[in-house]
Amino acid sequence: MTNKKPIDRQAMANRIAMEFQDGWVVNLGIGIPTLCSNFVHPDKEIVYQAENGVVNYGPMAVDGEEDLWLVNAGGQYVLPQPGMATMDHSDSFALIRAGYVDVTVLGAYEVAANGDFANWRVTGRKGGGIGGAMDLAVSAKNVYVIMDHTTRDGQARLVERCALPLTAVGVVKLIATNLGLIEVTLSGFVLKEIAPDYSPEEVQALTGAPLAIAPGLREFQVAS
Amino acid sequence: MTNKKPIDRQAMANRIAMEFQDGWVVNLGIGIPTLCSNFVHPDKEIVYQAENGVVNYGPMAVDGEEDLWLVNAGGQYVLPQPGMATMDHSDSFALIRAGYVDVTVLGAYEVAANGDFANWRVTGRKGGGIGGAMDLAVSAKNVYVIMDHTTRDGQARLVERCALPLTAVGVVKLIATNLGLIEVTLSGFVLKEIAPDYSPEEVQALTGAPLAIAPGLREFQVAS
Amino acid sequence: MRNKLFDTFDEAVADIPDGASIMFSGFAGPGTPRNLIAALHRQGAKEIHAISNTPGRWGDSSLVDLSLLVQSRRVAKVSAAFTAATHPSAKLPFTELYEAGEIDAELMPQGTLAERIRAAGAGIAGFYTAAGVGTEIADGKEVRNFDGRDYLLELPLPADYAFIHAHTADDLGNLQYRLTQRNFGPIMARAAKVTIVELDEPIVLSGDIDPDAVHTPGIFVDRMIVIPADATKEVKNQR
Amino acid sequence: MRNKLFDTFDEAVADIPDGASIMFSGFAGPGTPRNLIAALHRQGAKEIHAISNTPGRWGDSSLVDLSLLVQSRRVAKVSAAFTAATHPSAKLPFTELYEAGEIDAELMPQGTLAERIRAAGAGIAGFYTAAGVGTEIADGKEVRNFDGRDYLLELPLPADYAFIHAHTADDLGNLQYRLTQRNFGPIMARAAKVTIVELDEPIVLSGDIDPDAVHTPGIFVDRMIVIPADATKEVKNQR
Repeated sequence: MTNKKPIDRQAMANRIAMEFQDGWVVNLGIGIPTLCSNFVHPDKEIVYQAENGVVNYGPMAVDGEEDLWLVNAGGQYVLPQPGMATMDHSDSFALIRAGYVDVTVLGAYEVAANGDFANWRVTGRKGGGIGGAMDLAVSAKNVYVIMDHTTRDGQARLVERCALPLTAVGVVKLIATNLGLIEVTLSGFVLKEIAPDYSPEEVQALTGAPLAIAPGLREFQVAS
Repeated sequence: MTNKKPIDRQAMANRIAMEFQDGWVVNLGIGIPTLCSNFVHPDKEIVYQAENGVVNYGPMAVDGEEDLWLVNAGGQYVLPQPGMATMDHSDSFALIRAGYVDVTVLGAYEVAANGDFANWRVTGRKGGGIGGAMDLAVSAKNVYVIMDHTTRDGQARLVERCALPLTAVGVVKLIATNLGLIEVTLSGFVLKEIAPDYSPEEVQALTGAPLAIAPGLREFQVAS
Repeated sequence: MRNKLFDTFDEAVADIPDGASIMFSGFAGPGTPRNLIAALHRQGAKEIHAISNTPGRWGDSSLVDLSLLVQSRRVAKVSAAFTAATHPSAKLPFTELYEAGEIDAELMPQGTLAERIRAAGAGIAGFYTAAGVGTEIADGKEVRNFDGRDYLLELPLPADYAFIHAHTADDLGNLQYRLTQRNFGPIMARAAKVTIVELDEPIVLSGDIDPDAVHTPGIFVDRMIVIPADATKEVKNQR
Repeated sequence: MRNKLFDTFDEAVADIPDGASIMFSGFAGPGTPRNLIAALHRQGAKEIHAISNTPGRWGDSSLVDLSLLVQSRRVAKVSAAFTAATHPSAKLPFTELYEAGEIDAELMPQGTLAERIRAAGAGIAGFYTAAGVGTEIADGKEVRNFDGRDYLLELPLPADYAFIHAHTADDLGNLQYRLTQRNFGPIMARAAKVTIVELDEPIVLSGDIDPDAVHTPGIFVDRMIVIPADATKEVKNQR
């Protein structure tokens, strides 16, 4: 591998968070996606929703300020904020399945050029962790993914067809990886933004399916 | 018609209420059934439930003491009591369909010897009033009916087979009429108790299906 | 913060088009959105598909309810648990028009009505209930046996708008209902595209309602109007 | 009034037989019935069918959770949204037994798990959801198209017992949960034949809880035990 500097986790999360629109209801998956809530929107109101029954929760709690009865979907302590509301698990997934979530941001092992993705079982294992991902993926108005562009040993995670068992079919619209921002279109992957040190050819070489270059390709946007 | 005195409405309701067991969850239909809640059980706790989302409500409100936000399923003002709980309509019918109601007491136009009954559309009319009766009738552990033994013009309401559109199939277990208490068994109607002024033959003559006489036939029990 | 608070009932219903499907909360009196109904009557929208427990005129007939829209021929169809009063001698305004063939109805068990609304707001495409098996309600419906018992397939019932009457709200639209006023409110707010709420009490600030005591979270609420203190009995239902 | 209050956790779980199906509330930490789990471990019931979001060991591994029963081989099967941790590098006690074929699992989407439990407590014999369409979850299930979209038929998931952790209760068993402690509690209380609740706070008198603020009405609650003030961190989860 090169010693070029790929995009870090928080920057990937920030880039996805920049896509959130004013008033959106946002559900963040476990792992990197939860970092999206660290991004501060100066002029937008974002409503964070977690599948364990809370709408409009506040930022991550710092040590000593935790409320032991308030966690996000990743089990991390978050703070209450004015206007928060709680509900039971069936009402929470009712909300999700009915399409009230504007975007869900999920981690993934693989995303295919047709928008399929896999995020619950790794190769050679029995069972896995589905959690709320299957419900969210078929229900949210937008499904965005944040993941490393390749596996640790350099295998492509953006692929022609998923090898791992699917989470949902044809739903992913946008992917932030440590190498760039990729849109999933009807004709496949389109590279919209790219990590500073990389060329499109380098990113294509690490991608398992054709990667169209957007006409206005630009450097990965990192507002903080 | 004779000038014999049939059983009055409150006595019919009281007789049915005497069947309620300690701890039972009871749902009362519109009309005479709501009078069951006037019967005081000295040694039993009865939990009254109404399909508009209230469990453990109190007695009927007297004029001037109404709470405008608290009515029973008949739209009558009732009083709150300690331990009462409210819920929305879907949670209320979830409770009903899941079988938590021990008995529902309903009015009816007709009951058949096989336990079918009809209580939502009268002859020659279009549409009707189903309300919660169909849900209650298929879900409650016991379905009891209170009704006059005949129509105003003397037609039998206890029949071999219902002529009116059914509310539910084969569910009625016990009927209090103004002429007696009738059990619905696998072999049809059985007269268990009879109005003081009437003979079994007179009641049979006003019944549209065979009426077996219970071995221990006794006078209609009217505790008050 | 998006301002969901409207000054007048008329503004809150101004954009409702002819042919809209509208849910009306309320059971007997409590929860009936009398002011929104009166405003829609003034607004004039026609060919409404009304979804409601009853088609109106339940209890005190001096109070405004769905029968106002029914009688002025603004309603094309009602989906309800009643098309007639519970006692055959009481004729509803709706029933007369219905029997004359001037208005359409979809009559169903009340629990099925509630669950179909709930399904629409829960992303459930269909469900099986035993209510109505062996009755006219089963006509044309799939009957399916689970574990030896028959059930009917019922489908979700969504709407363009929900008119709801709640007790209190904060500025984000988090709602609380009082006692049996709750009835269809929470499920209708979830099942409709646009939810419009009339309120007994003035708006409080977000943070003033305990998050565990919210009955309808604000994300399901689009417009709110507080019933004025000087509203008439016909729309306020207070003595 | 029937007394639902038990003095000890051991008495409250004494009659649970081998082979019982038991629902366990809780998501991550909040709502986990740690004391009831510890008591059932002492009691010794085997061949349990556990219904729970996860098979335990989620978060702080010093705290008692379902993994205590899993590791001591008291659980025959788990119905859950996870059989493995979310990060492949973290191995749960359950996962090792599962991969070794020593325990059975029914894995499903979390919303489907919640809705199946809700259906069991709502008299719904089956429902259609889009979650899992086109995935392994659809294997062996009916796929049905409604309005151009595919859905899976899912069936209710009832249980013999529910173990729930709530915040406060009155003497009739009316429950309140605090914030995300609520999660599966209300639907499990409705779906189980016998509901056993551990409580953060001492019981209050009926009438002390606002009827509109009750999350689980007492008719769904059979047994209650208050967590003693001197309980250890392992079962109390308070610092």
